[in-house]
Amino acid sequence: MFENVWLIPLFPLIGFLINGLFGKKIKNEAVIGGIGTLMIFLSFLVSCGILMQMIGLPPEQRVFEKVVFPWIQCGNFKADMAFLLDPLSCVMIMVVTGVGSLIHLYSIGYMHGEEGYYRFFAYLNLFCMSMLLLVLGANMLVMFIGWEGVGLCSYLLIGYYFHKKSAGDAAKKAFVMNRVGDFGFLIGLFTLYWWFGSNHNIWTVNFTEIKAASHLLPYGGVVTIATLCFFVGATGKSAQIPLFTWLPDAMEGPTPVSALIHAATMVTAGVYMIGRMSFVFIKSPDTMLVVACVGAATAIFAATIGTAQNDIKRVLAYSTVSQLGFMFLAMGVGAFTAGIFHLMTHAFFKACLFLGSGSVIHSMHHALHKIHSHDDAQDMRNMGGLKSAMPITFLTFLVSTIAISGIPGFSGFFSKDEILWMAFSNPYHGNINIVLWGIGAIAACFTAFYMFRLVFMTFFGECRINPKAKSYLHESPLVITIPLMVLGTLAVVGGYIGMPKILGMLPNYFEHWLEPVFELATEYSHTYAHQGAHPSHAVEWGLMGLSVVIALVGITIAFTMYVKNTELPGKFVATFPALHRAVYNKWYVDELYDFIFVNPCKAFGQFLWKGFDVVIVDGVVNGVANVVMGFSGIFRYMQSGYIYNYAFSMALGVVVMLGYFIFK
Amino acid sequence: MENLNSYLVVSAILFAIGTIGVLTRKNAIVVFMCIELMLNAVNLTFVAFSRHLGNLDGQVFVFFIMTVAAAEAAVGLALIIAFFNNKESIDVEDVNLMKW
Amino acid sequence: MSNVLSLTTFLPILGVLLLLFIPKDSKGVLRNVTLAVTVVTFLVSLIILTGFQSNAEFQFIENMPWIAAGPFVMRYNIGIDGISLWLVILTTFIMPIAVLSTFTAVEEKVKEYMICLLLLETGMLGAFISLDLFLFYIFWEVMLIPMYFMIGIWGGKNKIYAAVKFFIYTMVGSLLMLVALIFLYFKGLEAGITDFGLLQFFSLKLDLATQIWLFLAFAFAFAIKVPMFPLHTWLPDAHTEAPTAGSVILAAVLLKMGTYGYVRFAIPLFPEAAHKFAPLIATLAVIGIIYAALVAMVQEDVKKLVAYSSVAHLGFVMLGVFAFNVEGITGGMLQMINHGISTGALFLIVGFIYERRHTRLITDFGGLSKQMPIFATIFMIVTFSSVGLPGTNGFVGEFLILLGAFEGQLRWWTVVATSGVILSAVYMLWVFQRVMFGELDNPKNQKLLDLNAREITIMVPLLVMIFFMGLYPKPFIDKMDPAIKKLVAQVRISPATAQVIPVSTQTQIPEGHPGAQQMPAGHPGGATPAAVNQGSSPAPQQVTPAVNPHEAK
Amino acid sequence: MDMIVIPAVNMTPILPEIFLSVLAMALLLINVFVPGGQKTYLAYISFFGIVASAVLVAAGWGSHVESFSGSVVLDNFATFFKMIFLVAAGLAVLISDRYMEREECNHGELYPLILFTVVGMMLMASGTDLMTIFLGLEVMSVSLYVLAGFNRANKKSNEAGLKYFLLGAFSTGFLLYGMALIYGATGTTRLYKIATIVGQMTLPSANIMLVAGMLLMMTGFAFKIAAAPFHMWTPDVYEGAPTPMTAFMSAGPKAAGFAALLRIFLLALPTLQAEWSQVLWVLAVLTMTVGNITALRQDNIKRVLAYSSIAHAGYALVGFTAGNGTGTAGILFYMLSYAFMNIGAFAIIILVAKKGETNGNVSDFAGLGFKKPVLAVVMTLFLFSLAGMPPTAGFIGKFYLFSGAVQKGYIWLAVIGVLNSAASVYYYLRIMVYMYMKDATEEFEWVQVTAPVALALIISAAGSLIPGIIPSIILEYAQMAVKLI
Repeated sequence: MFENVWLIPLFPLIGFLINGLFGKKIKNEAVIGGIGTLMIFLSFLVSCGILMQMIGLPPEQRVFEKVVFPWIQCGNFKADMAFLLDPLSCVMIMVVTGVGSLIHLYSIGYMHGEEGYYRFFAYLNLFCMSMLLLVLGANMLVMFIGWEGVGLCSYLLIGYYFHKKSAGDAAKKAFVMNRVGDFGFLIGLFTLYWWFGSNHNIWTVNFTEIKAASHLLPYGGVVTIATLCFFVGATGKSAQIPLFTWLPDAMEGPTPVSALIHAATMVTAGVYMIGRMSFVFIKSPDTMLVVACVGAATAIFAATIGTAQNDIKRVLAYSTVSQLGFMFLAMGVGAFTAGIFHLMTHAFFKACLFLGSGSVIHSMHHALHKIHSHDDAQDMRNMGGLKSAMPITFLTFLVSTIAISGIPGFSGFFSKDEILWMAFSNPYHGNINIVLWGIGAIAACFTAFYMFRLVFMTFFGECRINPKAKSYLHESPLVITIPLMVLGTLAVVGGYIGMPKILGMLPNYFEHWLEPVFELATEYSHTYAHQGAHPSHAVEWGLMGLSVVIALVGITIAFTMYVKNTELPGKFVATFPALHRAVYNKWYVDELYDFIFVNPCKAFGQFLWKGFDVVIVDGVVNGVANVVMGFSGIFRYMQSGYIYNYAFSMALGVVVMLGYFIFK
Repeated sequence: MENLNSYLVVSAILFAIGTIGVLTRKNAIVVFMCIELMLNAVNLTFVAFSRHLGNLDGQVFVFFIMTVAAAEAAVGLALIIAFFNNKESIDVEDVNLMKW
Repeated sequence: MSNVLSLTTFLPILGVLLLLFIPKDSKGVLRNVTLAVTVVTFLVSLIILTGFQSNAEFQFIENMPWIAAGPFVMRYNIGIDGISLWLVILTTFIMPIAVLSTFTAVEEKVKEYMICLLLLETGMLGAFISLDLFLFYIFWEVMLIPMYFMIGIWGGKNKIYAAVKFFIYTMVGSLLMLVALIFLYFKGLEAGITDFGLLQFFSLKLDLATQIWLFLAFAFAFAIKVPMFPLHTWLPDAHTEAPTAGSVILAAVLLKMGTYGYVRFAIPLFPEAAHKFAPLIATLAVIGIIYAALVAMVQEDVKKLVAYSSVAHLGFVMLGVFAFNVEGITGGMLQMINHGISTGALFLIVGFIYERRHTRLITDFGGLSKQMPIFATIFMIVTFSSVGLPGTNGFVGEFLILLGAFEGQLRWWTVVATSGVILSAVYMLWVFQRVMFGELDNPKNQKLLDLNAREITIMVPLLVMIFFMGLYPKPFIDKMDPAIKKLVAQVRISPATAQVIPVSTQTQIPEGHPGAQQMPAGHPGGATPAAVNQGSSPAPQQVTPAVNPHEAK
Repeated sequence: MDMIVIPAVNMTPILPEIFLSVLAMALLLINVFVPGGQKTYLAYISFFGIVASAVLVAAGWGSHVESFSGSVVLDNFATFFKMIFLVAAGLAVLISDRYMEREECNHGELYPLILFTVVGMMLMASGTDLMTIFLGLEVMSVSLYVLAGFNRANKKSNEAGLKYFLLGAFSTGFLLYGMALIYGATGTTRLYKIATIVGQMTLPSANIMLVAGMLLMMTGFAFKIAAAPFHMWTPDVYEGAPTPMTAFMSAGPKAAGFAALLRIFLLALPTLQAEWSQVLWVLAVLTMTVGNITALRQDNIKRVLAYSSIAHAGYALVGFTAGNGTGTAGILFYMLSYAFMNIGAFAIIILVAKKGETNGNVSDFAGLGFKKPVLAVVMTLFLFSLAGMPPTAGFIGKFYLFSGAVQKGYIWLAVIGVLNSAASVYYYLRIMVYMYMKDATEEFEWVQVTAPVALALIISAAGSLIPGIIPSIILEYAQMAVKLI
């Protein structure tokens, strides 16, 4: 089965080609959607096969590299189109194809009747292919194809409703911000490649080879530079500070896109990349600290913004940013397994949440459309009390919300708690640990708050929707609800494969599974990890309890504000208008970037063009021509037409010549 | 011949006078005469050298120059007449149709 | 088939003779004949491609006496190696596309137009295959003439200014090169070189001062053609005014003359001077990348924007070439081809909409995606190729350039240049958005027709190449690799000069070194201290292609 | 006592001159019997006379015969230049007829005068005595004065004749004074002897009389070749003279001037090369620059070409400054190519212009390119050749000229030369701009190409193009020609 790994990205590619080239002629939505879904489902089947085979192998043999064809080979540089299978990529392909299949299925219903239906499925398939390349790539270059490929698909899908200016803007913003990250990725790649090559004559970008040679890497120094650059790449792709602003805007895309790309898969690529290169990252304590801090900061920062948004998808978007922050926090504190675990559980519940919100929007949109209302179908202020109208959606949504909030027994609890615990207990960052944990915990509180705020505003309370539309609200069709149910289930049970040891009920399968991947990183970390006191089980239990309490606090506040006492939010806003405005406007980060980067860049471009290129650079060119022309005029008018002047010029010439030689 | 220099100086002065005449006089005929003066200055130089060096080449040259000057005079005067026919003037200041 | 190279080069001239006998009113015949001629030329050039052996030698050599008078001996000496091979193929490949693009775009003076195109093809091919410096110069100059007429006769509003500027600007540079060429010849004559044959001059040892002067003259000429900042201002004018086919050829092939000139002439002839000026040229290249990108960003005219993007792209090429290592130069060469394809395609795209709307102002468009979906798709693919998205051709070249420059001495330059990758996305996507996205609110745009079969036919080969080169560049790299290795060996500087050269870059060695020094002593990295002790960055290493771990395996 | 001994004179070196002189005189007589309006026959006769004379000249290739006690020589150098003069004259005759008919001044004397001019030029090229050279020069000049003012009724032509005459005579004064000083310094007028005597001087450059003589002579010839600052007459005379005569003047006498200059300076005064090349360096730079730059802003196409002609003298001076084989061979090659391309260009000007020399502005060429494509293409060829674009003869010529300078170490001179070339491109392109890139304001109905003109155009075009592609056919001869100096 391993040999057939190339089939995994191939199927979506075929789907993309069929739908992309002939989709317009096929016209039949069922066929188009069917092909798209089938293709990714086939990939899923192959992935399952691979997973099964891998489970059957002893841990040390769970690595396999498949060279499909040589790609770039030039001088010392060599990069094949090659796929790497190991437990980590295996997890990722399962998530991508699994969640991907469900979202494809969902899209068949959700996108019904949309113009450019074929286009949507083509892009979606293309995205899956790129994402699979990203996670399967055996070297940085193949990963980079996927890395940029998903950026491209993200661009295409965000800009799906291209006639809306906001969609176009958002698409461009996403791509450009990703490019900023790519810039970092490339520089990191160059640094690593150059360092290995020039110092050890190992010219490689292959992960396996780098891993094998990673013992040569120094601690800190060049590794810090390289990994920081890579991390810049990760912040771009995974929407971390400072490159997070594109993700909320990316909600301009259709909801399945948000679910698949901007929640479950693409945005986690940065986390995956750090996981993939854990043995390099771990060699730089400074980078690790930066990763952890950025992760924690993003987690809290995005969470605060999430509390004040009214657009249902935007709340989820900020929630995604925040959750990604958690994952980076995990990576930064060396808890790679926990990070990847949270990545997986997050994929389940966040996909479910997005799809649920999509279901709501779909229904709302339908209802509002019926009454020709122009109310915003995504604004939570127009919702409320939907739980009766849409029970399945509500239920799955609620389950996922509980999961994300970190209530024990649901998947999110296991992963998030693991992260917080590792942030507290990791042996790398000394005293900062407590800060990291604290921030994480507060962010978790906010998470619980804004997620339940969302649930309460959407599904509870009285219905604020236009009464006329109310009757049109109904549960979404099966093709939409099935994925919801599957994902909802996963959101509950997905966590049990990685249950913390301390709970002792189940072995931590997940950790064992990924152990071969992160083994080396752990080994390296021993060199500098301080051998501080290992916190006792009691502390761990205590913290676990604390985090549950924190979550409950968040939920309670939300309940108080949005169910029990609905005037409270208004009062709050009235009390702290500036604060609310700042939070509501996303702390003005977009405006800040516009002010610092975008506008000066445009102004500078304008200056360079109109002020420099035309006036100075071209001015010199034309100036030379004009000077010559000026001389031409002078010479011309020296030609007076009078014989004596001409004779004078001759005589003068003679005199000068003679004079020069006589008085030389 | 001790006083070759005197001849040369005289001819140089004549030549200079001729040149200055060309530059300053406005009547085409006078200008032409000045040129003749220059040629004659050259003739004087040639003859002086010829005498000084004791060979006849210089004098032969002078004959040629005189002949040529005569031919030039013929052509030149014809041109001046033609010009006069057109312009009713032989002032060189009026020779200014083409310039710049 | 020993003279297939000559055949390829002069087939278009035969085509011109053929065209002379066709009455100028039968436009259809004229067009089809021209198309046929270019297609046949392309097919013939494929013989070259298939017959080309992947080695470093010049092949298909034809060497015949031509002029021998006075001190000069010029020969009709032509041949190709892996470096020129692809440029020849690129030329023959682009020409039919360019011709096809004129079928409806040019309605007046068709015959003359076609003649210009064919003459241009001969000129370009000749320049790429010449192994005699004098012959090269002849073709180099001859190319200007048809291009001048194409811009001047079939151009836009400001065509005369643009055409004359193009001509004189290029001429100034190339005439200075001519003087240098003559000087070089006399230097060679002293050293026993018998004719203008390029290959002999490679072995000519010149002192540094002479090299510097000669290099400057050559570099100036080529820099104008490339064009490098700040000698680029003729390009936006020329591109904006030129008819579509003219722009396509100008971008796709003519600009490559400059970079090709560096690779074939300026660098191997004067390696030490080239090394000395590498920092300067790299600086200009990098400024060009950023500067042109920023200027492109704010353009109002699509064509001008693409023109400025050309400046940026060729900045990348120059950066790669001046990395002096296999990766950089290969990247540069690939990028030349890539730029030819993707920028050529962009100009065609601009041509398509210009033909429909007779405007190129970005503000006149918007929302075209809705009306022209095929066009939108193609435009998007080309855009992303231009942006250098992995999987398309643009990436491979750009990546190798940056990689090569980074592992060479141009580390900081690379870092700055890489940010050009961001800017290219900004301006390309912005223009794409403004043209294709948004509401289709301009009534004139609402009746636009999508691409017709001919236009799609034009674009398909380009799109195929975009993906083929992006996904499987191996055949391209393999063919050019031996030649590039040889070139790199040629420009390898002797140790004596090697110590002089890196002085300028020494202060800019990045933090890599502290890292290397921190490395625990026990690690088996014996080479490292040596490299550090040389104190000159690992410069000696990357000019040594011998160390190739992949070959060693 | 002394019998006058008539020396046994070998007439072979001046056979073509004699032939042409006789023919010219015969034509003068015939002219009396040819009624007005049929003077075309005279043109044909003189053309065939020129061809015949060319055969005679060609037959002398390879020989080296001195005659008239060393004051005339027949060598390859002379032969080459004679061919240039004959080419110029032949082409001038071919294009004259139609022009003169149009301007209603087709007087029969034109053709004999052209032939006399050729005779004068030939004497200049083959003279090896200051006297013969002077005589040749005067024969040429006097005829040219008349030719310049040939169109008596036309004020411009009149003025051109007068201007040319006065200034020409003025310059002759300097020339002669120079010759006199050389004679005084060396005691002879034979070039070979001058060379020997100057060669024996210990420090010739300190001999002020010699140097002054050299400079004054240079002045005289510089006038003929239109080198700055002795060039001022050129644009005016070229503009005013009948166009075919302008064409002829720009090619023939200029070449003759160079022939004499080369002969005198390389044969008689090689020991002073350090001195005269300094002067020539400056003259070359001035001439190129003034010519090219002033031409940029001219509107009358004849004036454009006049200034261009000045510039071309400058290029040739670059080769002369070098004074080596490459440079001088370059001059020979260039003068021949220049005859082809410049007379060709003037032929087109004649075709485009209308009666009374109107329609002679650059802008009057607007639209020619597509109304008369063949003419325009040919004109384009001439212009590119003048601009020195490959693959034309003009390029090869310039290449050799500048190569000579580079070979001799005058790099900056070559650089200034090429920069000038680049500037010059502008005004040549400007004509093309009008021909191809502007729409016609008028119809070109009047442009009728008669057979002689067509022949002239074909010859000129071939002469401008073929040596550009296979330069050896002319360069080899040029090389051989300069070896003998």
